[in-house]
Amino acid sequence: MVAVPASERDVRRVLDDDGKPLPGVRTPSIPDATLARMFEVLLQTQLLMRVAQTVQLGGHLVAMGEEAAQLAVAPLGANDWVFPGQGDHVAWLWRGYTVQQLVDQTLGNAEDASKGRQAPGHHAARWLNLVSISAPAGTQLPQAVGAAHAARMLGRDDVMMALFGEAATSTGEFHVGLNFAAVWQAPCVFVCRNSGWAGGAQAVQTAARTIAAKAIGYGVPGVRVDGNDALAVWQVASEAIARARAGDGPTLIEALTHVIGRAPDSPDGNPWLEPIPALFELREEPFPKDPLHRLRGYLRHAGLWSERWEAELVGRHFDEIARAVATGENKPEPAIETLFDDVYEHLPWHLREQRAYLQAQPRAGDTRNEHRSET
Amino acid sequence: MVAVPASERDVRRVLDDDGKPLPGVRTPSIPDATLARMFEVLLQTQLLMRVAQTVQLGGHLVAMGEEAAQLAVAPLGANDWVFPGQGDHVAWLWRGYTVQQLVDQTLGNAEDASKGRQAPGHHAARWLNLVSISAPAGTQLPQAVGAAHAARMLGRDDVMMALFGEAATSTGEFHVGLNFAAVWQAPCVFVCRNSGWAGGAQAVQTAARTIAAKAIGYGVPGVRVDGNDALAVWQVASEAIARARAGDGPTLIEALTHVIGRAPDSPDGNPWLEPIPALFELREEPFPKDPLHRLRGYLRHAGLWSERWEAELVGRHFDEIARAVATGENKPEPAIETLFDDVYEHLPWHLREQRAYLQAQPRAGDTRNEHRSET
Amino acid sequence: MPTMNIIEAVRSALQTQMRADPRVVVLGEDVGKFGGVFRATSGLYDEFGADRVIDTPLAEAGIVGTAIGMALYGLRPVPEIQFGDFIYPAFDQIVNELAKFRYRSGGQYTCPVVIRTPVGGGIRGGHYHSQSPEALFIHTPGLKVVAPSNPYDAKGLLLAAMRQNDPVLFMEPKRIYRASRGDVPEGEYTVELGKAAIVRPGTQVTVVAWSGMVEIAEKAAALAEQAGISVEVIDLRTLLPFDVDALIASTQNTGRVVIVHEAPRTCGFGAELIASIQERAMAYLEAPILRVTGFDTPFPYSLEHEYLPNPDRVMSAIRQTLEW
Amino acid sequence: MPTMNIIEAVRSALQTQMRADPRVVVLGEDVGKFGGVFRATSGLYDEFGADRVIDTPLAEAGIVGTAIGMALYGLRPVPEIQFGDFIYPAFDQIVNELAKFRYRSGGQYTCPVVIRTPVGGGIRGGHYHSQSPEALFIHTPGLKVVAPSNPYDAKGLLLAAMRQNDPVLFMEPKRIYRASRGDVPEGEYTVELGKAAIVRPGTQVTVVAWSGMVEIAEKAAALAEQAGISVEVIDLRTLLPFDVDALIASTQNTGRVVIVHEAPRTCGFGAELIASIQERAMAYLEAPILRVTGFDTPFPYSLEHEYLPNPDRVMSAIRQTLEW
Ligand SMILES: Cc1ncc(C[n+]2csc(CCOP(=O)(O)OP(=O)(O)O)c2C)c(N)n1
Ligand SMILES: Cc1ncc(C[n+]2csc(CCOP(=O)(O)OP(=O)(O)O)c2C)c(N)n1
Ligand SMILES: [Mg+2]
Ligand SMILES: [Mg+2]
Repeated sequence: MVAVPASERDVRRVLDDDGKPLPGVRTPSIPDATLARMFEVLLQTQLLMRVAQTVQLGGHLVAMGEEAAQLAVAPLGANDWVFPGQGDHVAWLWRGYTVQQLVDQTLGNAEDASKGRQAPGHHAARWLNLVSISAPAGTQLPQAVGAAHAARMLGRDDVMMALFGEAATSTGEFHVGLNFAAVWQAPCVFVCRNSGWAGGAQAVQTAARTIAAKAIGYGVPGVRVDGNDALAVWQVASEAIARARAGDGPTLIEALTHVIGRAPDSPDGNPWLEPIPALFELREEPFPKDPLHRLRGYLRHAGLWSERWEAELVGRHFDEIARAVATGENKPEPAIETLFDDVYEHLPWHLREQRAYLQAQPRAGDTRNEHRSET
Repeated sequence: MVAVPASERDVRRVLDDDGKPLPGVRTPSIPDATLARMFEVLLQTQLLMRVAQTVQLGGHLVAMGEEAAQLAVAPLGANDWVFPGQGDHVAWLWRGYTVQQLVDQTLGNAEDASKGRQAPGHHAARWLNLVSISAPAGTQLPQAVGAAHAARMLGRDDVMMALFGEAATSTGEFHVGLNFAAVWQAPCVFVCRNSGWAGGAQAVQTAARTIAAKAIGYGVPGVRVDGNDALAVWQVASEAIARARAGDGPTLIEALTHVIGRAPDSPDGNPWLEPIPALFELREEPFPKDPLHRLRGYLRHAGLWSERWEAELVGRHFDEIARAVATGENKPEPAIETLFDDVYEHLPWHLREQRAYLQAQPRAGDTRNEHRSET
Repeated sequence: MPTMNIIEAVRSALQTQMRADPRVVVLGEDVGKFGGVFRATSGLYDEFGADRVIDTPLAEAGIVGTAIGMALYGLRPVPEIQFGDFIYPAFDQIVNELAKFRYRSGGQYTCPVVIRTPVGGGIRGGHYHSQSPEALFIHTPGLKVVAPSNPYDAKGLLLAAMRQNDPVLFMEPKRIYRASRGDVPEGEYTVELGKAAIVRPGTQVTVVAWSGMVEIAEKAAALAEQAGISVEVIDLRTLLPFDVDALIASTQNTGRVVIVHEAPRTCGFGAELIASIQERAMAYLEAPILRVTGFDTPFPYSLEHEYLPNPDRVMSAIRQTLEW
Repeated sequence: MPTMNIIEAVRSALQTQMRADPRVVVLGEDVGKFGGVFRATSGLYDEFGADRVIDTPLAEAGIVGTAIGMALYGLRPVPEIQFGDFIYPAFDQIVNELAKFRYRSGGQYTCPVVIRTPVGGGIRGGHYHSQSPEALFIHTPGLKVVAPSNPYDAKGLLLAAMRQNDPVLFMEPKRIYRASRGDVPEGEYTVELGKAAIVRPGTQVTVVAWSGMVEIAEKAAALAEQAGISVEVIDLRTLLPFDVDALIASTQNTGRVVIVHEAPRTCGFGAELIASIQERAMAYLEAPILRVTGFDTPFPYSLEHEYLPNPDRVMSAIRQTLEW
């Protein structure tokens, strides 16, 4: 009989609820500038999500509470690749995707790097090794494994990291991704944000006591970490990345988080946001287990934080976001003929034909259009 | 860090290599008649597979060496359902599918219970609660879980058993099947025949040390058993069935087997059989780890076996098989108009039209057919 | 008679049938306590309980795979796939299993499963909340495919689907889930599968549509009327098996046909309709049969209003068939 | 020039391209040490090693999913799906991922993946070793679909597919894998994607086919010739994008068209060809375009010889278009 579940209590923590290092725990040695940047990106992300509630972004950027878990990308090098899930804004901003780029994608305007092709939150940034996101849960896992195998085959030491929510662990893609990674010993790190909040209801995704325990079935290490503890996340991610880079294979990280809102998947009514809108009003008190609050505590304790500095950051980023939104809203939508680009490298005859048809359509203000309707 | 693999050495055995009960091990109490029937069905199956090499069955029935593992179905009741994989002949014969039925399906003649619709080995027997087999690996797992949930919902205590090879554990279907079963605590038993022989080569299916260890990731019990030890298989299957029936949820059983041949998946040349044809000549010595040899030893030891009895069984079953093949070969193929039945309950207009078209086709011996070709 | 929108009509069908037949169960992501992303199953959990209104883990292959097993055992499952775009992880279970069980077992096993799923664009959903994958399933023998365009048909067709014994893919037009309202009887009634409806009779051109495009076809017919052109609009309602008689009868009357669908053009269902009509009514055709469809691109986000067929485009095609 | 069968031609294409381009890798079930169920990759493992000829666990979603990741990173993977019938577990990765990566990222990410898979019946494979699923992929914008009918084209088209930058589904006619033999150059050459071949010129009726059905069409043309009827046979070779110009030119000449495919009729690719031809060449058509196809049933076992199109049926259709 085999029934040894991973211990639920075996969760890596570095900071207590207020950001003080726990007694007897080794804190990772992170340069001061990096720590400051971690704080800044978390703050920037939270501001962005709060603003997203109040302006024309349709709530599309909201996935509050999982910011620190996404800092698993922080110890990666620029050559490493990230295969994010939906709502991993921290991963994008950390690697240099700008707020303007994020807003342009959300609005789908002509300057979106993806040309307005996808719904909000489905970014792509080749220049940052951030892979194009899709909606179907879990599909990025085998893709990350393939890229990892490719890197190794080409003699490079790049590491691939895939991020995803706990509901994605229920998909077949999770299984084949983990299994291929383990069989190939691919340099890959799997980061599961376990918020216990999949979709609208608290649908039960697994009867296993932990997500990390799933690693056993693949023969790879599984670790649990407090996902609201930025330092603990940094620590386990660094270890997993180092292991992958050294050729010792993949790791499954389960980051325990506390989501109070998420990217809505239903453009028609956003029902998943219904129970919680009040939480997103701009306000001062931290929400429970706020990862920002804990990192702030640590920085303060380490003499790296001041009220003035944070106020300056808030001001600057709030302005930047507001400016990005205003700028983004004034950008035109993509030109209609771009509708047909990038289906293939070169436009085949049938898309040339369809483009010509669309361009010939009468439009508002076009007097050829005698029978134009309201719709 | 969670990395406690299921012990590889923790394998349930009752019999030694020659069928003597191992010292200090509890033997299951199985009625004598049942033991004799177990022996008879294993023998019958091996005869069938040997004959299949030499006559017009195209080698299609061959999956030698996994017979005892399939006896996991033996402790089931008649109301319980079985969702077999390919090559689980023992499951069919045990439950009362006759050799004639098996041969008729293999030949696809007009008396095949499935009307000659499927390739050899893809049986269906509703009257025996044996579910129709398909080729895509693993698909039967979620189906078994659904049936299990249905049984419970309807207040019945039927148990569902799914059988499959170790390669099926790599499919997404395995994952979603196990996961749904665990979340629903469905009365379901999963029996994996682990032969380490998937397809032609020894493709590595997993980096986990055992298949049973995969159970941990679903929060269900996993057990390993010597799959060539019919008594040990009976024992672990009985326990899992009892647990399921009592409402205590699913179990994953890993039965370690030793396949020396398998049902070929490639009708075009049967390459997977190439390395081993010599093994299948009719001969007297047992092949290594032959499950029949071990069960014979046990029966002899228990005074339930005699050479005369076995000779009688061999004679009778050999005759029956030979007769079934001869009879089956003389049965006609299904009538052409049956081609269109059972796509739907009632024939829709387009299939009526297509049936009429087919019936109007000129055929050999039909003088309307002036331009008939050779093809 | 009460007025309902499509969501309410679907819910009413589910509730009616679940009351009438204890074998009917609903399963899917968030269909239970939460009542579904579009609220189609809201209230059912409270009325019928967790055994019959089942929240599942996120795995479409599991949803359809377990539904098959339930049906084999004797239940009548009605799984929901949250968006048609997420049906592909279940594709093998649908195409290789669900559709083939009856045939492959020689009629021994049947799979009366009705898969409900919202389809179509117009809600700014982009690639993965907008697709219209009907053609893939119409090409799959063993399935029936149903695509209502209004609340009355939605309820009547769904009830009919749940009361017959073949697997059905039931595609609901999400864009007009709430916008389309109409009189819907309480309780039981059915709309026969396989029968089209002439939603507007006419004499000069036949326009064939289904799902969200029926509304567009009707608007085009109204434009045509203003221009003195009489258009007959056919709502196919069932796509497999489709109502070939209605199509041929109308074609024989008008001699001119325009087909409208949201899915990409190439190998869409429009192609089959054209093939079937010209095989049977070539002598009546006064002009090529034209298609107004989505383009052969993934479903776009910003330019979805350019992507989707609209009444003007249908009107142009109507004119074109007349001027040919 | 050496003579090869289709398997040898495919292997020669793979070997040629793997020698020319170190980014090309092959992966799939049993493709490595064992050389593939049909031996298409035999010898590659010994020549190129385990890193480039990769045996995978049994999971088509993993085969295609990892191939996508490899391609994103810069490799040129050529996954094998053991039988076309087993492609559906990878359907989501193909349809929602592979086909859409370039578009959804605004051209930033490309997926030059060539999926090889044997298709078609005639080997007594029953439901799950016989299917011809081309229509599903032709309806998927972003994919190219290629279906050779002979060794020369198989090698030339596969080389062309591996040298361009869009994802390709490469369907190989397994029934004639070994039976179809012909001269095939050693080393490099390509057959252009998107171009049909007139395999037999004729004047009275055009017969369009691809993959295993080209042989049937040619036999029917020979029968027709005996009956004094001149038939032009077009081998489409690439199904998406297909060679509309060749179809229209031939239709303008003959005015009569018969389309032959193995897949089920309803919503098969034949429908699209009919729609496209009648949209563009209605004025030239002397008769309805007819289809000779597989029936709308799952692929049967015992009656597969009744299911498959044969030269007689094609010949009947040819006569029918002439007598219309
Ligand atoms: C294959 C698939 N089915 C359904 C959905 C619809 N859906 C979108 S998000 C979501 C819940 C995801 O939960 P989780 O994985 O925990 O991610 P989180 O939202 O918490 O980041 C669901 C069911 C989807 N995206 N993909
Ligand atoms: C989805 C799918 N892909 C590929 C195949 C082809 N195939 C048939 S049997 C087989 C190996 C199966 O090995 P295992 O699961 O161990 O079963 P065994 O043959 O040992 O019973 C493969 C790859 C298949 N049946 N299903
Ligand atoms: Mg979550
Ligand atoms: Mg095996």
